Amino acid sequence: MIQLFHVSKWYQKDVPALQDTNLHVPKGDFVFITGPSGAGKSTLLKLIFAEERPTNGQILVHGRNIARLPTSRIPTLRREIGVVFQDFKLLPNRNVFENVALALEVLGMPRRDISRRVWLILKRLGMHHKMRANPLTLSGGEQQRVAIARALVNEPLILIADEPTGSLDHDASDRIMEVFTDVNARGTTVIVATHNMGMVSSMGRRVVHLDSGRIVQGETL
Amino acid sequence: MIQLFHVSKWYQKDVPALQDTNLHVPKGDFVFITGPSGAGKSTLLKLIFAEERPTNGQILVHGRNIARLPTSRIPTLRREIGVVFQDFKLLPNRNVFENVALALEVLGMPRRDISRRVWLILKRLGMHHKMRANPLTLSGGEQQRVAIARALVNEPLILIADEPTGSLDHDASDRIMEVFTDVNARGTTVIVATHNMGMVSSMGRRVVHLDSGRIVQGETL
Amino acid sequence: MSRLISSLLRAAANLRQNWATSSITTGIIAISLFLVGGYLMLAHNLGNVVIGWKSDVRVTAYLRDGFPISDINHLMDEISGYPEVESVIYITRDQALEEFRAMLDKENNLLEGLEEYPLPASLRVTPRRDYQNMDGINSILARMGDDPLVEEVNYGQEWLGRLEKVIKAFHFIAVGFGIILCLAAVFIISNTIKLTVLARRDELEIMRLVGATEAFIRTPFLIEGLIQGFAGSAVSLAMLTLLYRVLIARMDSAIYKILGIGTINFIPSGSVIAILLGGMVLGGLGSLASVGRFSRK
Amino acid sequence: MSRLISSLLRAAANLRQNWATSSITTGIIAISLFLVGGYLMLAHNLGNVVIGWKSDVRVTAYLRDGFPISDINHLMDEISGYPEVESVIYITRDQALEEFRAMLDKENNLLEGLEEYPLPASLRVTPRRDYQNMDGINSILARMGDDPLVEEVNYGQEWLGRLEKVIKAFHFIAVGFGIILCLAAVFIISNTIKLTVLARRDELEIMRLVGATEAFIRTPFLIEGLIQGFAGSAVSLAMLTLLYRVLIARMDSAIYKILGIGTINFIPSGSVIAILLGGMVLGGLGSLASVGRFSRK
Ligand SMILES: Nc1ncnc2c1ncn2[C@@H]1O[C@H](COP(=O)(O)OP(=O)(O)OP(=O)(O)O)[C@@H](O)[C@H]1O
Ligand SMILES: Nc1ncnc2c1ncn2[C@@H]1O[C@H](COP(=O)(O)OP(=O)(O)OP(=O)(O)O)[C@@H](O)[C@H]1O
Ligand SMILES: [Mg+2]
Ligand SMILES: [Mg+2]
Repeated sequence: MIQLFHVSKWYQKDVPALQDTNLHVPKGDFVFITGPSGAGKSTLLKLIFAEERPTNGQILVHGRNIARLPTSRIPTLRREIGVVFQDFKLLPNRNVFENVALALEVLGMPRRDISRRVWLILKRLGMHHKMRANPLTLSGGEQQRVAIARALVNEPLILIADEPTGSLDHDASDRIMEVFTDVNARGTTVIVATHNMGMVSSMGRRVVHLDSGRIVQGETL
Repeated sequence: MIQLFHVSKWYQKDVPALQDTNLHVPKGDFVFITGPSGAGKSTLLKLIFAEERPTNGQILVHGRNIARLPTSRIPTLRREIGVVFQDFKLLPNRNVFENVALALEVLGMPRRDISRRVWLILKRLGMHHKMRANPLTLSGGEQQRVAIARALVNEPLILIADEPTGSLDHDASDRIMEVFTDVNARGTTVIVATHNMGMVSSMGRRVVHLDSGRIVQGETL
Repeated sequence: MSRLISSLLRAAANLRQNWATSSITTGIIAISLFLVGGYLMLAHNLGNVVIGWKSDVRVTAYLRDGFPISDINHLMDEISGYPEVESVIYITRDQALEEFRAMLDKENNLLEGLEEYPLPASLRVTPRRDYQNMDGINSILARMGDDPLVEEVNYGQEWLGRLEKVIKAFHFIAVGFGIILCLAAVFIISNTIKLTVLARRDELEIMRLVGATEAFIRTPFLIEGLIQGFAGSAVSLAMLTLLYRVLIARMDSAIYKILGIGTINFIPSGSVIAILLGGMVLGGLGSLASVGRFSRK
Repeated sequence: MSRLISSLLRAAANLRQNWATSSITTGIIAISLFLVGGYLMLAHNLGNVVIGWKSDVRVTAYLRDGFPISDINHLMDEISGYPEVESVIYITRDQALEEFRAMLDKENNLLEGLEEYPLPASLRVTPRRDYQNMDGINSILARMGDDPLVEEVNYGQEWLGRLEKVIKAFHFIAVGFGIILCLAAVFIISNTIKLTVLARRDELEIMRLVGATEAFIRTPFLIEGLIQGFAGSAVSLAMLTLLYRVLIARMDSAIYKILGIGTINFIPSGSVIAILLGGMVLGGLGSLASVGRFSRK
């Protein structure tokens, strides 16, 4: 369960990236965050996994108050959340397998289990044949699928995906959405930021529309 | 004028990224390159501005044979070509203005002219208010527009754009396409790789479709 | 345990993937420690040269004429029983004249007219190595007290005092430069490591974003630092050994004789261990501290 | 011209944007050159100490008895006219005895019976500084030839020979360590710069992709290297000056006396220039070479 109460984020003095935002995402929900470029979608997502701290307001994630969470408790929070970063954030000096495995290594999982699970998720995303490749040698869409694999591999309670299909063609995007629907059906709360309105409408899920740092549609407290 | 004769690119022994490709893009043309993730779109583009060298075949760009171009002549080639990279390739320790200005500095243009032209192109892409911002603090779509600005600012003979609207919403993408149409009308040859089939069909331009390293539609010699 | 193994594996992988950086860092550690070790070797051996100078320290006790030889023997036995004393020799008037002649070298003919040496017979007392200094001499003199046989005692007080001060000055300079060298090595090594960690800030950030704890992130860095430090100090010791062998083989044995030493020595084994440990501590802690510094924004 | 200005501006911007890296690099350059400079200062001053030792070099010409004082004065005038000679003093038999007594120090009473010194009167010839060595002495001796007034000549050949060899050995060791130190500084500085350039490979690649020529890319790197090298060597010279002042102020003047020097000297101005130029050349060329190395894949 994720709740935002009157959350604002000012990176600079002049304009807020997010302003007085209220949002409630119940456990097991599937929400799309839409809005034009610079609307504050990524900022909203970053606040949930504490990459950024809110300037004002309170954020509750599974009962924890993120605004006041001590730095030492952040890793525990992040291990419950799988994140697909808009810029992928793959480690350039590790291969695909190692990049995905990282999300399990930080949990202290035995190496044998790691191998199996990494292989399964890569297979599911059609990236198992590139397991030993360096991310720098992958095509844009391939990198994006590795980023998705890393977010999903530890079966997180919450999946946060920032523009997860921006580098993927229509068919591949559909397949990703199927995977997301599937993990959602198993109980994972899913929050996807995207510009792809076609995809959003075809999915028929809840939509929160942002503009200039304000929720203009779908706001709930 | 760009011509590819039986061009192949093998990054690894097992599979080619591009295979026996023939393509002719006349001066002033506007071509879309489409195809699923990993089809070889970026590879095809990289061959044109000599980021990669072909394994086989010949590539002619404005009469130069790229396959045999000595390394010392590459800068001259690249200054005639504006490139929007799929991963933007912005310098993280320079601000937006400096990043865009770089494309003019390498031409040895006086600083006064640089300022004016950079400002104009940023304004056109709606990014002039972020001129002093660091690329790392920009949203995905904002970064992409800076990358587009850098490719356009020196009014290149050829514009190569790799997935230039992947991080942009529908309206912003349309505006970018208007700009591309405009520079094309002034004589710039435009080659755009994209997954956005909606955009491709609405533009009604020539389409080259790639799959698994082969041109399956639109090939010409 | 499996955590440690996994950290080790990650550290090894990092070293491999950043091989250019790792080898440069190891090289800089090696060279810095080589300088420290080379200086140690130099100082150690020059120290031996200086100790050699001090071996000239001895006490000459001029004897009154007219005592029987048995009394002199008795006194010699007594003195050679002192814990500070290495040996006692009896020098007759004739021997003293011989030595004086030898000292004046070619001018022997100048002394032709001189039949009897002006100075009386004497006992030459050589202290043990540890007592070849003012304190040692003084304690020998205290033991000897005012023996009726001894007319005068001479031990080159002025010369010894001066030598001790020169040695003290050299020691001060040597230790001072040594400290500067060590501090410089620490500065260079820790900052080189900081540079390499700075270059990997992105990696640190990504690890944190996927939920890695500080311990998870830092352990491989610590291990990498330890390995680089160990490799660097091992290389520096190898270079030192090489230098040592070259010096031993190439250096004229005449030079050793001139310097008054038998041969040159390698740095003491304590220093070898200090270099190895120092390299590892610097590498490990430097790495850890640098990661900590870029810990959170 | 405008190209140079634009390169300068870009170099300045880079230094500002990579301030952490730039300041660490400058620091490492400073410390490395400080070591070299500090060692130079040390060697320079110890060299003076050694030169001080040599000032004891002199020639004693023992004179035959029975010549009138005018002959002796004439000989003295002649000798003091030699280009190699600093001064000539006449030592009478009585003075020689006095000196001998003073040398034997406390044992004056032992010499009570000795009325006349066994050695004859002599001329004490002190060579000029440049001739205080075997060669100088020999050329003085050659000029003096076989004068009928002179019975014997003594100049402590054995002692001088030994001293010259010791000085040669020390010189060899000092130069050897100096060369090692310089090579180490070059290695450390160039590799540190290589590390910083390695960390900026992405920047290099992006510049190339937007059509920058090698000259365009390298000029700012060259300038950055020159600036860092200059700043580093300036800092090292500042640290040296500080060290020098502290030593001058804190060091007991007694130590200077013991070491036989008036005071300590700063490194010669040639070395100051060498450090400044060396820093800039190392910084600039190191930077340029590193960029060239990551030039093309
Ligand atoms: N670290 C930062 N420092 C300063 N400004 C920032 C920072 N991050 C984001 N911003 C600004 O905040 C605004 C919102 O950014 P955000 O990344 O949330 O947009 P977005 O909705 O994700 O856009 P896009 O669809 O383009 O990714 C933008 O104007 C951006 O420039
Ligand atoms: N430097 C490289 N080394 C090895 N393989 C590479 C390299 N660059 C690309 N490839 C491989 O070549 C194939 C084609 O890559 P390319 O980037 O051209 O695809 P693309 O059509 O641009 O895909 P996308 O739409 O995902 O960007 C991919 O399978 C990719 O993994
Ligand atoms: Mg975003
Ligand atoms: Mg691509």
